[in-house]
Amino acid sequence: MTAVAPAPAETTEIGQVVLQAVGIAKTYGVTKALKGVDFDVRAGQVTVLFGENGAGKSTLMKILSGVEQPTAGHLVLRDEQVTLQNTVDAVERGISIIHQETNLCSNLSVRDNIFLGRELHTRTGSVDYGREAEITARLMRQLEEEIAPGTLVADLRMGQQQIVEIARALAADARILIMDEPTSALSASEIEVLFKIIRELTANGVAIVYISHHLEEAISIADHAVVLRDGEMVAHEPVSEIDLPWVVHRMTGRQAEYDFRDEPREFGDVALSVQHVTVADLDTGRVMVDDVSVEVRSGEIVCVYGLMGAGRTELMEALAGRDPIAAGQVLLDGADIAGLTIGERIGRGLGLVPEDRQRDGVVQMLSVGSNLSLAGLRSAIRKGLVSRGAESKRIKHGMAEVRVKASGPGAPITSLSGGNQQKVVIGKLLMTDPKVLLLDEPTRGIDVGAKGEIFALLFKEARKGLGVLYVTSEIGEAMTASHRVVVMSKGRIVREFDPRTATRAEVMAASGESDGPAPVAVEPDAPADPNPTEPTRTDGANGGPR
Amino acid sequence: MTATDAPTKPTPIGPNSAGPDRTSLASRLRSVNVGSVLVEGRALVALVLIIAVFALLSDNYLDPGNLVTITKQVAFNAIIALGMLMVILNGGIDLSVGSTVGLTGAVAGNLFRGIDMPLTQAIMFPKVWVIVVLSVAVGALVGYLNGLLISRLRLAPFIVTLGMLYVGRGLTEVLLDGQNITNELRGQEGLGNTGFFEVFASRPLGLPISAWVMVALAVLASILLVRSPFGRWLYASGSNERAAELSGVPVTQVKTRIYVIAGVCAGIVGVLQIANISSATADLGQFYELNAIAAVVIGGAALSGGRGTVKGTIIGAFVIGFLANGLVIVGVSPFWQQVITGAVIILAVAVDQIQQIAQRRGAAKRAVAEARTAAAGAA
Amino acid sequence: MTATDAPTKPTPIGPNSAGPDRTSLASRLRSVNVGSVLVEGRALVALVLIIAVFALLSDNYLDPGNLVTITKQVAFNAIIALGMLMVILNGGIDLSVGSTVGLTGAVAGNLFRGIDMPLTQAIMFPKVWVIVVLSVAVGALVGYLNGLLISRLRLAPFIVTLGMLYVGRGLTEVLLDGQNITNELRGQEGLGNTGFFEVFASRPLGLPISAWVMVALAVLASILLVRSPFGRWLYASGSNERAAELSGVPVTQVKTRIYVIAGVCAGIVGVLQIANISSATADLGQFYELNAIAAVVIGGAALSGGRGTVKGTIIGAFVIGFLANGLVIVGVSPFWQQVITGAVIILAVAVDQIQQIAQRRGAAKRAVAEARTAAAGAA
Amino acid sequence: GASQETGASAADAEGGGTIAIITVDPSNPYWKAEVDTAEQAAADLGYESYTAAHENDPDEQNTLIETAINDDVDGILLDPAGADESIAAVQKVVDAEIPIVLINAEISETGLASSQIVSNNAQGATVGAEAWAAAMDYKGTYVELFGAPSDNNAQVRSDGYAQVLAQYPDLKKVGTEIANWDRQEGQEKMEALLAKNPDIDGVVAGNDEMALGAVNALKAKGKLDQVKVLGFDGSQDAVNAVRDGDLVATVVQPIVEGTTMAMNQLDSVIRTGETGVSEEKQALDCILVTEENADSVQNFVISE
Ligand SMILES: Nc1ncnc2c1ncn2[C@@H]1O[C@H](COP(=O)(O)OP(=O)(O)OP(=O)(O)O)[C@@H](O)[C@H]1O
Ligand SMILES: Nc1ncnc2c1ncn2[C@@H]1O[C@H](COP(=O)(O)OP(=O)(O)OP(=O)(O)O)[C@@H](O)[C@H]1O
Ligand SMILES: [Mg+2]
Ligand SMILES: [Mg+2]
Repeated sequence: MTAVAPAPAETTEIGQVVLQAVGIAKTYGVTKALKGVDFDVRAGQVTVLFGENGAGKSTLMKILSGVEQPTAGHLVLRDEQVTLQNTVDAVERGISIIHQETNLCSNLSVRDNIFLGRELHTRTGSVDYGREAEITARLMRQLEEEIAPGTLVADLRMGQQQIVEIARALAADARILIMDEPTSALSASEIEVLFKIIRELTANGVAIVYISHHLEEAISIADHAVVLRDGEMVAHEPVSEIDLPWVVHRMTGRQAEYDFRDEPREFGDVALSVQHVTVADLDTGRVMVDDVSVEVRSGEIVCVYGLMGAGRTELMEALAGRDPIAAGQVLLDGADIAGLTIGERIGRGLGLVPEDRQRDGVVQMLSVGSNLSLAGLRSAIRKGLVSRGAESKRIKHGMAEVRVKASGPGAPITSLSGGNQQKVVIGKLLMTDPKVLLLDEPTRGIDVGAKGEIFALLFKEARKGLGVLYVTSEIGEAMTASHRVVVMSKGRIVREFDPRTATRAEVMAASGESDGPAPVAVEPDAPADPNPTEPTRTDGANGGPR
Repeated sequence: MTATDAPTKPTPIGPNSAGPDRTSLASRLRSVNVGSVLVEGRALVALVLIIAVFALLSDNYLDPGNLVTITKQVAFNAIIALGMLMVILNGGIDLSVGSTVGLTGAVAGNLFRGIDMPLTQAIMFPKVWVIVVLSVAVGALVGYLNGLLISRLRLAPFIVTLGMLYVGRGLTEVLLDGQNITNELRGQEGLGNTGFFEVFASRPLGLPISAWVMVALAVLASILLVRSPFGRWLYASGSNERAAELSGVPVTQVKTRIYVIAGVCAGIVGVLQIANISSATADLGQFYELNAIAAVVIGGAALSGGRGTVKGTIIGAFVIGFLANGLVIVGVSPFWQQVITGAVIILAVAVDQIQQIAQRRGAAKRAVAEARTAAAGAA
Repeated sequence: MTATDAPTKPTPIGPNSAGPDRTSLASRLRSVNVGSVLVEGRALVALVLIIAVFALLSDNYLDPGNLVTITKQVAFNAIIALGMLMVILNGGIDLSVGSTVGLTGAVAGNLFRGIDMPLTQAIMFPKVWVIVVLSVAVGALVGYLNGLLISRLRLAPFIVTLGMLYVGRGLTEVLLDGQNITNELRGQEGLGNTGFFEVFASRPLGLPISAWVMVALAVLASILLVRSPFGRWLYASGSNERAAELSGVPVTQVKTRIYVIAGVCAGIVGVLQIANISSATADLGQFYELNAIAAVVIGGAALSGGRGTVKGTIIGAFVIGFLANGLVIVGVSPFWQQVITGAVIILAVAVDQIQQIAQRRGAAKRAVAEARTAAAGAA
Repeated sequence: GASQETGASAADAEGGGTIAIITVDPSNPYWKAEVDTAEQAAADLGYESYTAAHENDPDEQNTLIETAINDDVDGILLDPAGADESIAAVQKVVDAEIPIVLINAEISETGLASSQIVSNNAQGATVGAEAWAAAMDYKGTYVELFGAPSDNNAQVRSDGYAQVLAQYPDLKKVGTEIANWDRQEGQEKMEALLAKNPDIDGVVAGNDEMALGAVNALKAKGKLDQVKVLGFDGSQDAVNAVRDGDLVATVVQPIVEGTTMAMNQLDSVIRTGETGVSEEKQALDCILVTEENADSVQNFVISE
């Protein structure tokens, strides 16, 4: 259990294939998640897996790590065929995984979560909390996070929880480490730390599989690139051979063309006016949002950029009406909406696309259709009852609008990939004909294609007069998709930028991102720098640092 | 309760299985099938089996008279179960309905005795319909209390309604003070409070009134659940309360209301029951909550919330009714009757789990085959 | 059950509050405080209040003799509650424990009557300790059945144990066949099965044996929950089963075991109880499950699982015991006793919610104040 | 049930057929004796029989009665659930022209059932109370353990006690608790009552189970020799306790004798349409059991 310095690699030299997936197929009921995929994992190297939402990345990883069993095909571990019945099998064979959705027990401490299922014992056979705590502390130092081993996971914000997930994988001291979107909630600096650790591990011969929808970030750490599309492997190259457009092209299967930037134009009058709003965490009494003022005009797209923990989610949820506002005032079309319920606010045209899709976004037991129509149900009501005709018409329209990939309105929402679920959540609110739409990390864990579609959607609505206020931790999105960037830090709005004139460096500096530029922050001085995940660029000039 | 009572993969129910979407008939059929098969299938299977078995063992089991007897019996449980269904769809539970039945019965009884007017020393005798309304209102009040405590104070439904179970039963005994109220229920011409039995123990078209009430309430409940926004909100908040809330669903309000509904159902049964047994007794309604919950769950509902249907619940109630009656009619000893009842409850819910597991096995096999061919094609 | 009974923010329990981590004394202390304050706080508050009130109303309430009486009565409930705690920590529930108490009692009684050996016509009379072991084993068996059905077939604990409640009670009545078993419990010198009461109705150091058993089991349970991996697994799978499973926790096994534990606890009480009332009766143990659940929840556990402590549970049991005894001692009318009991159960759990809400109000105010000052500073 | 076809053909002079025995709760020794006797008698008289229990729930009783009617039984022996609550049920049976005889408890209406053989709880309570009062030497403090409030008999017996004891001013009741006919509850209530009034002289209990619970509590406190306990029912445990001097007295309801009478009358009604006895209501007087006659009582049978 020495998490800090992994045991020196046994006789696998760098680049040798340690784990092989052969003809892996996986079927869930009707959906074929994987259709006979071959996949190699190389010792001491980072293999990056690209693919759109629903391409089958997570499924493949679940199979490699024993979470799921393939319906066909087999695994070859160091030249011997193996079957992984469960995660324990996998961990025993030195394979461990960081899951896409954090899988932690919120009622337990960080220490307990990290050693859950593989306790350290004292001579008496009881759990050795002391040693576990020491190792936990060491891991946290390694990850450069100030989290005490005794801290409850419930008290951690998403980013920190993801750190714990990573720590747990490291503690397993694996020879093969799978990371399924480990950075989706991490700040640039935290990502830097992670990459440093990845390099240490690979130097020790550990094989890494890495998945991320931040394509540049991924390319920057990759040795090998593998692209999945619709459950099939469509390309694999050493990273030296490829660049971003190549990836995008292979992923989407087309020369994807999305205009990320909305053309400048006159905005309407102020739709949403936030004045001196203060929000407190009622449990801790800590001020999360501190005297924030911002305006959104109809047709305008305003981005709130900041680090994790800046209090953006609190701001958004307070505006949406979930958390009470301790002080200040919110005007919608000039009318104070204080005291209105969430429903009433939606009725007046103010709705939120929440940050945590699984917890706050989708209603798991309802179908795709019922999820879509839930928020806008009122408009389908005839004589006090839900008019099936009206509803299914709206659902049909909505599904087309947001381009959901699903077998039909009756399909279980849980059978959709992350990206498609997100589209449903956004569609749900668009179907309420909002005046102002609040989005908290709307593109978290969403593929480049879907991102493009989502922003295209927002632009279209904006042109029709929708005001948009969205939170992002991705500088690229902040700079390109918005008409105006406000930077939040420690609960306050510190500065405001015009993305056309400001540089990424300025914005990130304002957000308090002190240590070193994040891997995405290339060409600090390029004015109006094109979005790194922007598919139209084909010169690959900013493929990220190698 | 735990995740275990929800299927590994939630299947869309209620709204979907009802809401036709013209876009894809296929998926619609599918969802309907999945819905009904999974949700009510097992209940039907159990029902058919039970009827078949006892019909073989006794010729009188299926004769009309007996069916009426069973229906009357089932009706009381079914009415309570309809209220319980709403609560369970929300992921809650209501253990207090049994006591509420007793309490409303006792209240009605006392109202027949008349109310002492504090000012004028006179005793006031309300009309029968007033008595009925007031009694049911008491049921609603109890439910409202449950609802407030659970939705506003965010207390566990189980414990709140457990407490209310004691409170309600205690108040019932206080009201009856060790004496059953019987003759007063007939009322007196002079007092203008006669006619209770004529209505509430009547048998329109040969079916006891309770059966008709059950039918009426079942129809109402289906409309409420399947067609009204409230129903959709209920399913939604039962499955994911936070998400529902952010979609504008008034979750607190919904929660409060369902307990009121459960209370009203209990109140109605309270009134019907004292008419049925022609007396208000202290232990009226004991254990009704357990039978009702059993009916709902046998009917395919998930105690974790979000899954369940009116049809299933009614079938579930009939399962219990046909079983109880059959055991008596074939002369099973009272001791063994309990054993068998318990076993059947478990079996009824086990049936489709076993079936599902079997299904999965099958599915896996098919998939392997397909994949093989696919792989072959690839190579 | 629903999310509503979990606090907005879960509070650390077991492992945390106990596990010493040398790295950060601060956070450890914190977690300990929060743990005990939130989880057991309300139980203690309730207990102190109850004792205070009744001590004022009656001089005999706190005299040693009465305290012993209370302790004895509490012990039975507490032992069951310890088993129930495990089940509830896992997000489950066990309604069958009461019936199991009755069943084990009946089994023990029958064993005292002797076993007819089919081959040799002789009747075999097992020794007392054999009888006790066998009886408790029956409890374990019932629990094992519950566990299998719940963990393997993934059935809802509520409905499985509800069914088992009927099965167990029925079997009890079958075994006793309408006769209490009383004299046989004394055993006979000749048969070598004497000494039951001498042990199981004894009062070492003036405290009834049941109290000692309670203490012993409480210690065992704490060690199991706080020190053993099993405990951590239990808390983990209770709060997020999927996560626990992915971390390699044998969730199915854990589930099965806790129901066995609950069954064993019930078995022990069954044996102690027939010694206590010197007879095996058919309705022994009825409603024990409700009291046990109440104790666990009053003790601060969340029915949604993952939160609860042994200390809290024991305190919860004492709350119920002191209340019941007090109500009799101050001579509250029997009818009202139930009402008050129910009300107290609700209050006991409401207390800290109300307190939390108050806190939140305060928090909001403070925030406003800060904001004001901040604004002032800005201007 | 099983043999209703024989029953259908046997609703005529030579008897035979099926009898439904609808009792209260056979898991209780008293009713168990009732059931056993009835089943035995039915067999002896050449009937099939089945037993069902309503546990004092009039609604359940209705169902069982209706079910029996639907099952075309040839006769019904009913231990009714409540004097008023059961009238409707009995009426149903009469309307269905099925002979019915009531045992143990009565209904507050005559002219329906062929006969009502009623255990005289009031009389039993009086004789019990008299004997107990005598043993108390007509003075001292006592507490009462009350049965299930929902059961009329709890009130009847309590009133019976009160009636007698009211005559003796030196007997002071210092507490009443409900113990729901249950031994353990009786014991726990008694323990609490003892803490409240440590030096009471007597206990009157609504039935033997509660009385025996009280005895346990008193034994544990070593007070049994100062305190006189009265039971009711004459269950075997209680009779033994009386023999051992733990109970002052109990009253046995001759349920076995009564049930035999009932079955004979039911049989005669089935065959001849006549009970063969003059009056419909026949009271079964309870018999006092004290140390003297304790040995002559076996399972509710009094052998003179
Ligand atoms: N448990 C499941 N049941 C049914 N279908 C599933 C299940 N899990 C995944 N799928 C389907 O399998 C396909 C692949 O899903 P997967 O999660 O592997 O995609 P992904 O590449 O990880 O997408 P994302 O980038 O959004 O994480 C999708 O179509 C998804 O709908
Ligand atoms: N569950 C929680 N318990 C305690 N503090 C929390 C919790 N969630 C967030 N916080 C704190 O509240 C502040 C805001 O956190 P949060 O991550 O929601 O802000 P954010 O700007 O929305 O970041 P994110 O990018 O995650 O949305 C941070 O100081 C964080 O530590
Ligand atoms: Mg994925
Ligand atoms: Mg956030």
